[in-house]
Amino acid sequence: MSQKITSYQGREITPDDVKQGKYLDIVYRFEPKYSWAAGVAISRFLTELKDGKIVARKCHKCERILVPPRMYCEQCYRPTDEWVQVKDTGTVNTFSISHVGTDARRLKTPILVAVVDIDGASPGMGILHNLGEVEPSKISVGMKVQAVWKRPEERQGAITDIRYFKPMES
Amino acid sequence: MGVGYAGFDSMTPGLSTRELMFEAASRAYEDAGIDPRKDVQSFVCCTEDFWEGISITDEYMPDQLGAVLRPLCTISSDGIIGLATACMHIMSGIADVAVVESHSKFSDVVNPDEIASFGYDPIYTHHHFDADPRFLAGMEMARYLKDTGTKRESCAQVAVKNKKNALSNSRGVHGANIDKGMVMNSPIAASPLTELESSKGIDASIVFVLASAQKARKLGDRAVWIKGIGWSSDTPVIEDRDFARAEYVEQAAARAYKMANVRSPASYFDVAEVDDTYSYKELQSLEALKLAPKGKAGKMVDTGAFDTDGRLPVNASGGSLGVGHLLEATGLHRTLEAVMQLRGQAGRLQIPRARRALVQSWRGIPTATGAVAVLGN
Amino acid sequence: MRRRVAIVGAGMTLFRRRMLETPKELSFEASKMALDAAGLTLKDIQSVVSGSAPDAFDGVHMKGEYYLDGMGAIGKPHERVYVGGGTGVFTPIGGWWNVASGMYDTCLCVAEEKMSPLHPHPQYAFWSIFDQILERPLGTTLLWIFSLEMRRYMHKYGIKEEEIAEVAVKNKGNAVDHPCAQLGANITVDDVMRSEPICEPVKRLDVSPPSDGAAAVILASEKVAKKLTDQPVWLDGVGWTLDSTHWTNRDLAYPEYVEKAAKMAYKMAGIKNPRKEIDVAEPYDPFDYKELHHLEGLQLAGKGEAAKMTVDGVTQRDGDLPVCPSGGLLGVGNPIAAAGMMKICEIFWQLRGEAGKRQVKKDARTGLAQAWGDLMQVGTVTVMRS
Amino acid sequence: MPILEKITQPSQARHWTDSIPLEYHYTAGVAGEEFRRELKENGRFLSSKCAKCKTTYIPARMFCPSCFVEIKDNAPLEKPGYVYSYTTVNRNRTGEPIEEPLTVALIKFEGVKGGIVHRLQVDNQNIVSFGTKVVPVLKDQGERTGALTDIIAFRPQ
Repeated sequence: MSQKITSYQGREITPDDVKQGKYLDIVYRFEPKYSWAAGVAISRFLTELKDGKIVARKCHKCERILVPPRMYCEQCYRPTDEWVQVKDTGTVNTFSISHVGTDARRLKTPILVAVVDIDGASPGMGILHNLGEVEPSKISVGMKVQAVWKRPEERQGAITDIRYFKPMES
Repeated sequence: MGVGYAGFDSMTPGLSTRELMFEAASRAYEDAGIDPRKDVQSFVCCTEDFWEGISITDEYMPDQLGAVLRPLCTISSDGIIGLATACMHIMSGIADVAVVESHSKFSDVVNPDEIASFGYDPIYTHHHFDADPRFLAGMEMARYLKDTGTKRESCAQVAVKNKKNALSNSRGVHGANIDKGMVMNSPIAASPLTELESSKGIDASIVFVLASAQKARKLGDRAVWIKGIGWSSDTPVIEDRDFARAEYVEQAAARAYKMANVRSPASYFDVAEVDDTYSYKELQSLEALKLAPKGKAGKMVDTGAFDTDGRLPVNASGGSLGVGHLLEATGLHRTLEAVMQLRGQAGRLQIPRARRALVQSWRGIPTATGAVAVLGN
Repeated sequence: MRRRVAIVGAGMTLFRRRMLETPKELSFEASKMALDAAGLTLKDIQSVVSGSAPDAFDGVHMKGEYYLDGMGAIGKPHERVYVGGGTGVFTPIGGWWNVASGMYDTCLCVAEEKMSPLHPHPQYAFWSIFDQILERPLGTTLLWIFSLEMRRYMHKYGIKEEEIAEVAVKNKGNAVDHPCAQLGANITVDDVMRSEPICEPVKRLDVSPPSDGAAAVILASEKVAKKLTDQPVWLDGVGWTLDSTHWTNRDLAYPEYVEKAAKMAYKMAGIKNPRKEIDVAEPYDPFDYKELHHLEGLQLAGKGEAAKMTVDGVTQRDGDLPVCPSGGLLGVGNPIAAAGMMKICEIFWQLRGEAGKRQVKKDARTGLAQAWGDLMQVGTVTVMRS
Repeated sequence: MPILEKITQPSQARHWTDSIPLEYHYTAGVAGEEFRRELKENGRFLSSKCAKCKTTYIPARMFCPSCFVEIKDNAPLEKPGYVYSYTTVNRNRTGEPIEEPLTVALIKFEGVKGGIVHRLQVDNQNIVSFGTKVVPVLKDQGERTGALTDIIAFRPQ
């Protein structure tokens, strides 16, 4: 805002205006649909999830083991070289307790989410997933966790084949 | 300086968008002899969210281009406007090597017509009737034919020519040897436009490496120069437009010609790759580009003036009708074909002694935005 | 080869949860104000650069085409630049290369966002920014990624939620003096701490609201600018950087992409010691911790030290380094791209001494605006001088 | 160098199918609200005249896109419209074939910039052509909301 400008334009619509139907409300539903090709790396990743395994790709130049896997190393800018099976355990890098869903509506039970650094991959190689079988107040950064898989016959080759990660039994 | 591509098929089920881009980019970098992690100061991608199925698509661009922690941005526009952006980055001294990428993963999109429809004005043009989004193309074509006196058959001849040219192009997914009767008897898309006059989406990624004059001299002697570039938009309110003319092309061409010092375009160019998303668009665009007098492009295409052995070969590659439509990468596709010609690498498509090329693109329905570039050896 | 570029006028609309205007009309209002402020008409403008975040908000595919008549772009070269949340500050950067390259002498830069059409809540659009195969099936929200980053930042540097809340208190307080502000308020740290948890550690008052609004500036080459005004504000440094897509593979405690973008802008502007040379800053603050995170990335605070600076009052309007004197996104509102542009407008007005009640105490000669976006990935930075 | 390993069996190439269901509530805008009031209450089309260049626009506009000044002078159009151009399509916007071909036209008004794109009721193809005078077929006033859905179609006068 500048002292030189005396008034600012724009006409607000208040929640009351909406309730009273003061203004025309044009409703339209739009649903773009896709069937994305998962590609070389993610097709294999999903197939291995179905078998209860997490796979990574290794770059022979920087020696990093990358999860999620990709067919190119973004640091060296070259193709990655081999598949490596990593563990289904890891460490909580960071976590959150979410009280709202995707449309910002309040949830009855909070969702626990975390970035889990996967054991066997290079340090800091995390994936996003849920936490379960744990009291929210008991979660901490650095906590060791392990994947809880769906039953083999329920798995579809999806990230949700892992139900969540739970604290590792020591 | 360098160009690379991957795809050019009606579907590419074995590669994700990002992998397709990596394939194209790694070839372009080999072609230019550069390392993207060291030699490039700016990366530009041309995409639109709903074609990708991702909001904020630039999130998914850096890794496969070698652009991690480097200046990369998206221009929500056609690839030629991306090239213009990279030129401005070079001219303003922030880059001496810049990379432009655009792609189409059309086969990932299940309901492309519905997405195209969603580009119409939500209040005045979209909700009150449910029609194939090409209704605008049909209305434009009808009015173009009426106002210019162009024969309907001439539009069909554009499709015949371009699909035939594409038979000689290894990228020509929609090449065919057909006659005007087949074109006009194919199913109606939006009358008078038929399905064989309406280009079909295909998959590909195309990457260009641009360099400043100084840097280009160091990198080798195969350089193709961008001598002039211009882009423009007519009103987005389709109801306000003159359907017979492509005013955005007239304006964009005027800017590009001025920059490249082109005084008589009709005799200046050796090859031209122009918009042929729909058959009539080629004729309308040729007139706007001053490559044909007003209302005469139809007659000229009928007499073979734009054939590969004619006065000015137009869409010798097969264009969008013969190769396929590449969404926002369409402008880069036309540029790719022109660069191949100027480098003398066009193979069976090669036009002898091609030294000056014109490329022009349109962003498709419902826009009135287009770009023009003048290229030369 | 590179030409010096000046800002010669700025304008913005009210920022509100829902506005009557269409995206075209909002754009017109902001553009017209900027033109009037610069003493120009549309005929004087040679090119137009626009910025807007996802099409999923306004609800039009290729919205850069849809709204362009509201930006006076008919018959002109227009490009829409797009780097997610970083777009607002990136829009004048797009204008900068239009003018610095010598292509055009004047450029109208407009950022617009109308988030209210999307129901039941604009937040929903953010679901579709995530990886469609690996992340969306988990029911992702944008709040997750912020709360995960905030937690990591707090953990690494031992920062308390109360310290972070100071940012919300300051910015919402500053916004009381902003005539366009949506959420200006005098609140306390306690209010923030007791506000309802949304996505712990993020609470209701840590977050900026969704909004409708538009903002615009006019850029001119040195020659044109000097004819137009005695008080041009020079756009002397621009920088932008994108980090890797794989945000879960990154160090979430420190925004390296902001550092890289800042260094590009500082180098261009000849700034060697940003903490000493920058007089006023508008870093991106969609969440309160983000202001701190960004101050560190911008090299305006040491790693993990921005919280203390805030608690000590350094970043108040009368402090040594006033930060978000406008009220920021937390106070003025967050129509994404327009919010970034609002920061450019604010620095423009601050450097011209026109900010009225919001004018910072120190004599501000050099200012900075920054925005952030994508999957914790983009930094866009501009350095401006009077 | 391109990637080193490719998928060679179609069955190994995975696809991930999903959609983005979106619901919008658009506002008609400043000029749009005026336009809709006139259509709803009086069944007429509101136009706007720019005080500077004297161009009249339909639908009503808040600003003149070429002069870039606000427009305050709105008036309903009295004259009938005419067909500027028209087309017939066989599919709907989702790409599905439709039973009856649909004719769509851009209706313009003499001396006015802009127009309305809408369905054209065609009983006999021969009577419609460029310049054919048309009138709107409106819903009853009680059913009208002010949106363009208040117009069922245009038909020859």
